[in-house]
Amino acid sequence: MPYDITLRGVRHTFANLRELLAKASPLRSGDQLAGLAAESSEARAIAQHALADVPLAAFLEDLLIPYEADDVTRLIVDTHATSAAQAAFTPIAGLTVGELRDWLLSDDATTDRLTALAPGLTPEIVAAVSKLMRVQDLIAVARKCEVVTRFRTTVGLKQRLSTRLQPNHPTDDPAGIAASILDGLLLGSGDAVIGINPASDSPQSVLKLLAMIEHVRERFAIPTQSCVLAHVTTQMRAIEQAAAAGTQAQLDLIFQSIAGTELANKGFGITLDLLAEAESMAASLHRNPSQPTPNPYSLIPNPCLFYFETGQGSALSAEAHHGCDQQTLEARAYAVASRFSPFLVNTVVGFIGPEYLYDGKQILRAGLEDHLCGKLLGLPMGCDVCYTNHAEADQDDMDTLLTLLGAAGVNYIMGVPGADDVMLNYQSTSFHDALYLRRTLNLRPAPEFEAWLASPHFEDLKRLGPNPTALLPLASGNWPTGT
Amino acid sequence: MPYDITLRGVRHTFANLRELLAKASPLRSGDQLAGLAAESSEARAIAQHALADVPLAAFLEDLLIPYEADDVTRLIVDTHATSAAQAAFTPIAGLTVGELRDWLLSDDATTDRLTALAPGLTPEIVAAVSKLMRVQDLIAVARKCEVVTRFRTTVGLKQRLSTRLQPNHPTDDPAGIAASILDGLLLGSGDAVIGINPASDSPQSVLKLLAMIEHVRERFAIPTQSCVLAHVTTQMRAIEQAAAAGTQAQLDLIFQSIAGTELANKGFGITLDLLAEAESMAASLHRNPSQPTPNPYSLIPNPCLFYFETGQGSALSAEAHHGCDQQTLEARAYAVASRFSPFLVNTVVGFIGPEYLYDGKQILRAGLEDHLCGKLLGLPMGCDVCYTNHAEADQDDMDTLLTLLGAAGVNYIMGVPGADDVMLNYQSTSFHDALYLRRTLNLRPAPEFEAWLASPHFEDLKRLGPNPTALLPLASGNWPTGT
Amino acid sequence: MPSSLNRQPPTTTARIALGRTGDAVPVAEHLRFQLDHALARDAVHATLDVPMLERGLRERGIPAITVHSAARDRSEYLRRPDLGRRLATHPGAPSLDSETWVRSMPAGSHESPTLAIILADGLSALAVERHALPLLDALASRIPNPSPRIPVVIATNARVALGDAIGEALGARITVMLIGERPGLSSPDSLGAYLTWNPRPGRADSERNCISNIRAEGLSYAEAAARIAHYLREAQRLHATGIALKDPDTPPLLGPA
Amino acid sequence: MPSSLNRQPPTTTARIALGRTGDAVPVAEHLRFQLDHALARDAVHATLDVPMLERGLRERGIPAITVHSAARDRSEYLRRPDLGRRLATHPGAPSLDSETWVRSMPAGSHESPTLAIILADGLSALAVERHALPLLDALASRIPNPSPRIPVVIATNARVALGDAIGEALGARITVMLIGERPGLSSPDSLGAYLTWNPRPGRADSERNCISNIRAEGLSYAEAAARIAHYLREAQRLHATGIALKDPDTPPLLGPA
Ligand code: B12
Ligand code: B12
Repeated sequence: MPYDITLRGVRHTFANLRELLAKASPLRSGDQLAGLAAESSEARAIAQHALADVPLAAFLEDLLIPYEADDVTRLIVDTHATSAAQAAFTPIAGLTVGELRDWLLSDDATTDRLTALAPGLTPEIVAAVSKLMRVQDLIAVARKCEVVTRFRTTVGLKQRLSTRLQPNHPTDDPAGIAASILDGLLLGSGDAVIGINPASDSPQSVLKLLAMIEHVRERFAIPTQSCVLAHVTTQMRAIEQAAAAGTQAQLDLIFQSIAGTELANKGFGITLDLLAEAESMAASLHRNPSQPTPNPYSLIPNPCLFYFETGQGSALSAEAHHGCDQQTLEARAYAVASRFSPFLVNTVVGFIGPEYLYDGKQILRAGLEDHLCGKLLGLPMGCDVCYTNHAEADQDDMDTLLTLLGAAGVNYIMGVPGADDVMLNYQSTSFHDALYLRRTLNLRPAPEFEAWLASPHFEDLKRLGPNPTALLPLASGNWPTGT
Repeated sequence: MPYDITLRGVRHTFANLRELLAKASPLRSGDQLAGLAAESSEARAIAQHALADVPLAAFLEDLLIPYEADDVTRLIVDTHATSAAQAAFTPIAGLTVGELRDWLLSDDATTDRLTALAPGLTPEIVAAVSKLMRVQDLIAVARKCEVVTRFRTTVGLKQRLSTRLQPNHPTDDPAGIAASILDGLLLGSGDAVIGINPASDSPQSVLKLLAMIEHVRERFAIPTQSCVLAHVTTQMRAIEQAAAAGTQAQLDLIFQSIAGTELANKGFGITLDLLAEAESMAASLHRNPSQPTPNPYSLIPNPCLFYFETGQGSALSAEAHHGCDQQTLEARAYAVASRFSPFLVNTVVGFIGPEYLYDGKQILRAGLEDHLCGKLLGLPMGCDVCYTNHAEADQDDMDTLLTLLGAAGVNYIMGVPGADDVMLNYQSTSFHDALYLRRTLNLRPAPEFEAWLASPHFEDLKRLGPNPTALLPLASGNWPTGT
Repeated sequence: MPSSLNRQPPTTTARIALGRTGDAVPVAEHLRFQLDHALARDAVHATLDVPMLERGLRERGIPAITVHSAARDRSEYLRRPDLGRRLATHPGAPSLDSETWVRSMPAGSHESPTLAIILADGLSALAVERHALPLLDALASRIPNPSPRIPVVIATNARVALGDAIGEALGARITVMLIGERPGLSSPDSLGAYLTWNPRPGRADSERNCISNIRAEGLSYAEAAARIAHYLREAQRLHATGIALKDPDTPPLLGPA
Repeated sequence: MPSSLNRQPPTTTARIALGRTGDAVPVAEHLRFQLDHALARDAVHATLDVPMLERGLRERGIPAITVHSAARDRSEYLRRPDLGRRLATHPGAPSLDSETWVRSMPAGSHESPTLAIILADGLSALAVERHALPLLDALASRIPNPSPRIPVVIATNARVALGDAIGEALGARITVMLIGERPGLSSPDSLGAYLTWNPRPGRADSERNCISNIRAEGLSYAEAAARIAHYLREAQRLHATGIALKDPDTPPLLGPA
């Protein structure tokens, strides 16, 4: 379906929504790589004019990727056809994209109304509206959203900021990981999750790392969650192997990277069915102690068992982008996330590299877009404020995005020792960064964790001092060894 | 005096402080243009290591520009030799630049202690220490500083944000200027100053524009200040001409652009003596109604009569930089400002163009550096968050810097209709931007202005509605006409 | 009778009365701004149509001399203001000295010119293309000694201070440089006039005078010409330009309405 | 006896126990970070010392074939991952097919190789330069059929998926690609090994296995070789690589200590 606009006497035509969205997207290297970006700022501004006039209803008709060809499209369309979604959509059904932007920014769009609207929005609609927003708009609207999830901690309350403690190690060495965990906890990090990316892809290794977190958590009564970010199938095998051995995997959150097209997910080795299976396996462990219903704050029904990661560029990198711009596809990944009521969603915004987000400026904008789009769709968004050494970015850029995300009300950020992930080879935010942000914007940790920081348990932990190996449950012989 | 450092076995030498400061300065195009920038990021990091080890005492010995050659150097050195400055300097006299950075960031460095320290610091010291800071450090330290000044409004209190209403017009057309003033006031702008850049350089024009502001201010009982930003000599002639005509110029704040070297100031057509003369002429008008002593909040003794503007690159642009990097020279301009206890100092950070600050990233860092350096020196810093159309920057960059400066506690920003200055030809912050920032970071206008916004006077003003010419005191015939 | 207020011609091109949604500007204004910004950026990079200017001067019987700064293209011009202030010296670059100028005269006298006028692209070629010739026309009748002996130089990739080098080369006592100001969001074609007494490299800006915002929504040609003429008179009286000289108290042409 | 804790060898290169001033890291760590970042950035742009690798292979009696991706230099490589996944086709680029490989053999058989090994610069030439040959040595004794019939290809400006094109061209049943991982702040030289069964362009990453962080502070050569050998065995058993295969539950070489 073609779209056109006449500006200063000249008529401009766009073949379809896919093209229009791509050309209206703020400049980023990934869209240039894919040959989808507007050829000039003028062309981009024209596309944005045209996009502003598109009625929201068009997004349900002019599908970016055909219904038959892609299960994420089917998920989006079918979900939007449900009566709950229709009811939520009705109030905005007559608006254009531009009008939706204005409404979202208006004082009518209160936190409650935004919460109620979420099921009525689709990823393409939120992507479109975000393309018509400046940085301050992305912040102003996001900070009105409140998406709260609960496990042992309550994450996402206003004026709160949580962190994922990320104690990675190049060989999964338990003593090394313990040292990072201790360092992080002592600096107030870890209230969203203690999440380890394992270097090894073995189910036993997953189980052992989970057991280690469990041990620390129980010994010091720390209100937090555990996660080991192996491939979802590795985690599933770990659950099975524990069950086969007559024990239970101490797995709180099940992790997976997700993307916005069926093909990209296939590249990640997952399908929607596989995720559903994983969710029910995790649910069978009954580890989320919080009241299952009704969740008073948010859209996310308990149990929230998933930790998802996303990031602009992954579909293009897998050559699975179907000619769509990367920001729209990122929003579509959130449709996948929504399907599973996650506890945490994390856009790992500068992780892949400069071929998708070239420099600090592009990373910054993408981080704020992702955060807003996820929040509008009712997701508990965190952001891995990060960059790689092949990108044109530095700590100044990270401080900047970090501070803006704080103002935008991000649910959580990463806590990596000294901001340097020695296994994944990139720079993220440090324990110190979270302290900076909390103090500067007057943000507090999750309430349960805040109470713990003032408890005798925390004092106990402090006494461990420079001896992190004391955190280990057993002799290291029972651990996956490093070199 | 040479400085050296040995890193990873290699010794690196720097001929003098001037070279060391320049090489340690974060990348910006102006220093590259001047041939002063470090040739690589590695070289820059090495220079920063060397700079961190320099004792603060060195800055009083190894002068960047000789004492004999430059009156700004003399001002800095002589001021630092006073007993008040020496007393303030003593606690840090033994520190290195790196140690000073750590102290400033530490919890020991409270607002009170920072206020007490200001007279002991020199521009070169604050420039040096800021070069060792990340964006988050620039924010964290700045937000601890509090520099408050008082005229009809009190500007610079914590959790407050003021604005300069900037209603410029390409021909100084009174009706056009009135329209912009009304628009701004209705959007809550103007509590720092209503400041007009006149297109014409005539003293009579200055007087008439001042009279217009006075009329509006009195008619609606607006607590604010007036300023017309012609050359200081034009304002002085205006004061004289009014006196000669038996009236008094309705001039609240006297304006001038200043720079960090004698030669650059000469290029601006000013000397320190001329400024002193201007100050006493303004003082003779006795327009600052606030209690002259003691100012309870800040270092700035009343009467605060100056509005100064600065900006990195002006000295280089005038070929008056003496081989110094532009950020250090900017800090030296603050020494000039300090000498005159200004009511407002404004770093017009992206104003000149990309040859000095290339893109949004460089503008952002420079804005935060300037704000911090000024505040550390005890100045009431505002920032014109801005860019030109020849720079690589856009509204996203402005929103970003704006938000960060809000977090850093900037005293005031500009309020320009729709962010577009139709006379100076650049983009600054809009009335809306200030509202965004106030809401997002929970900042309020100056207390007197806040009260006025809730008063019947403001309601009166609202009733003017779409008729801004009603703001004019007289028939436009008595006004400098436009075309 | 409906209020006539909305029918008044707008008194300003400033972006006032934009409305508000929450604290933000409504989408239409946001989009207009984005597009204007894209267009203003392009204006910076446009190159001067020298032949068009030369033709215009020829039609007026004015022999034009064209020179270039040492900045070779727009991108170097933007990054290297130092080069934009110096005359090109590379082989083949048009040279400029009083000889050139004398030779270019139909019937030469060997005196140095009192006044030299420079038409320079500066940051907006469009400004010079649109306004320089009409302003010259308006100026013609007001110049103390209107005569073909006033050299007019077209300069590309020029900064204001390039006028000093040009003035010195020609041996002029005063220069009037008409130069494109940086393009604004709403005004891509604003012209500035800078006057410098006794021009030679090294002159400070405090030694010049400036008349800015010459364009349709700004200063009219007649008004600008009147102000230039005022400064020329004063400069010749005081043997100086700069902060010592001020704009006339009432606009010299129009006076109070 | 003074506590021995501080004397323990560090268990991690992570930046822990940095101390704090206010909420910030102290200046020494800040400066170290800045310098490390500058150095890590340089590592990305380093180009592979191909002759050095070729010499190393020759010394081991392994004939090397060198190929390039379609990305012509490091800067294009960084911006165009698509080119880094395709073999160069420009005139003069070394071509690659099973003939090349057969020809390159001292005494050729005409069978396709089962396994092909690729040494690729990826994002860190340094990683391959330092670790590829020692790892090959460690692997030699563990490869099912160690024989000179395993082709070793050196590939520059390569992405992981370039191995698919190389494997297909050689007709290999499985490839092991040793490739430089992106340089970290503290580890400019980390090597990754990617295994792909039945390589051909279009393979998804879910159809490969990965062993990462091979370097001094990471996985040892022996351990890495053991894991590669494990995957090779499993792949040949299942006729697949990818998510169906998992790392061995206990590290195959060292086992529990
Ligand atoms: C960048 C990266 C990614 C990016 C890749 C996109 C891209 N264009 O680069 C993204 C974010 C998409 C990603 C996803 C995943 N990754 Co990954 N990734 C990395 C990382 C940090 C750097 C890789 C690198 O430098 N490659 C070198 C360059 C030159 O290669 P390239 O051709 O440019 O990029 C390709 C490879 O990076 C490859 N790749 C990336 N990750 C993985 C993982 C597996 C198992 C495989 C086979 C291939 C693969 O995909 C890219 C496109 O073809 C490494 C850590 C490290 N230190 O190496 C982890 C790492 C390789 N990934 C890992 C994992 C577990 C995953 C996931 C399976 C996580 C999940 N649960 O979903 C997913 C899915 C991967 C898949 N099957 O597609 C693990 C592998 C562990 C193991 N031994 O199997 C590593 C070691 C990190 C870790 N320990 O968690 N990853
Ligand atoms: C940029 C700018 C500056 C920059 C110049 C630095 C630079 N490298 O560009 C800075 C911030 C330093 C500056 C300072 C001042 N400026 Co100024 N500036 C401008 C602006 C916005 C654009 C100029 C432009 O586009 N030039 C074209 C390019 C191609 O020239 P350039 O060679 O790159 O740059 C030179 C000129 O810009 C020149 N210049 C800049 N301002 C002024 C002012 C005067 C009076 C003179 C003679 C020259 C001059 O200095 C530059 C270096 O040689 C104009 C507004 C406009 N719409 O034009 C005001 C404007 C020219 N400036 C003005 C004024 C008043 C000043 C100050 C006197 C303010 C003060 N009270 O101190 C000072 C001092 C000027 C001086 N004597 O040195 C007025 C002039 C009014 C008048 N009719 O006289 C203008 C019109 C703005 C205004 N209405 O307030 N300015």
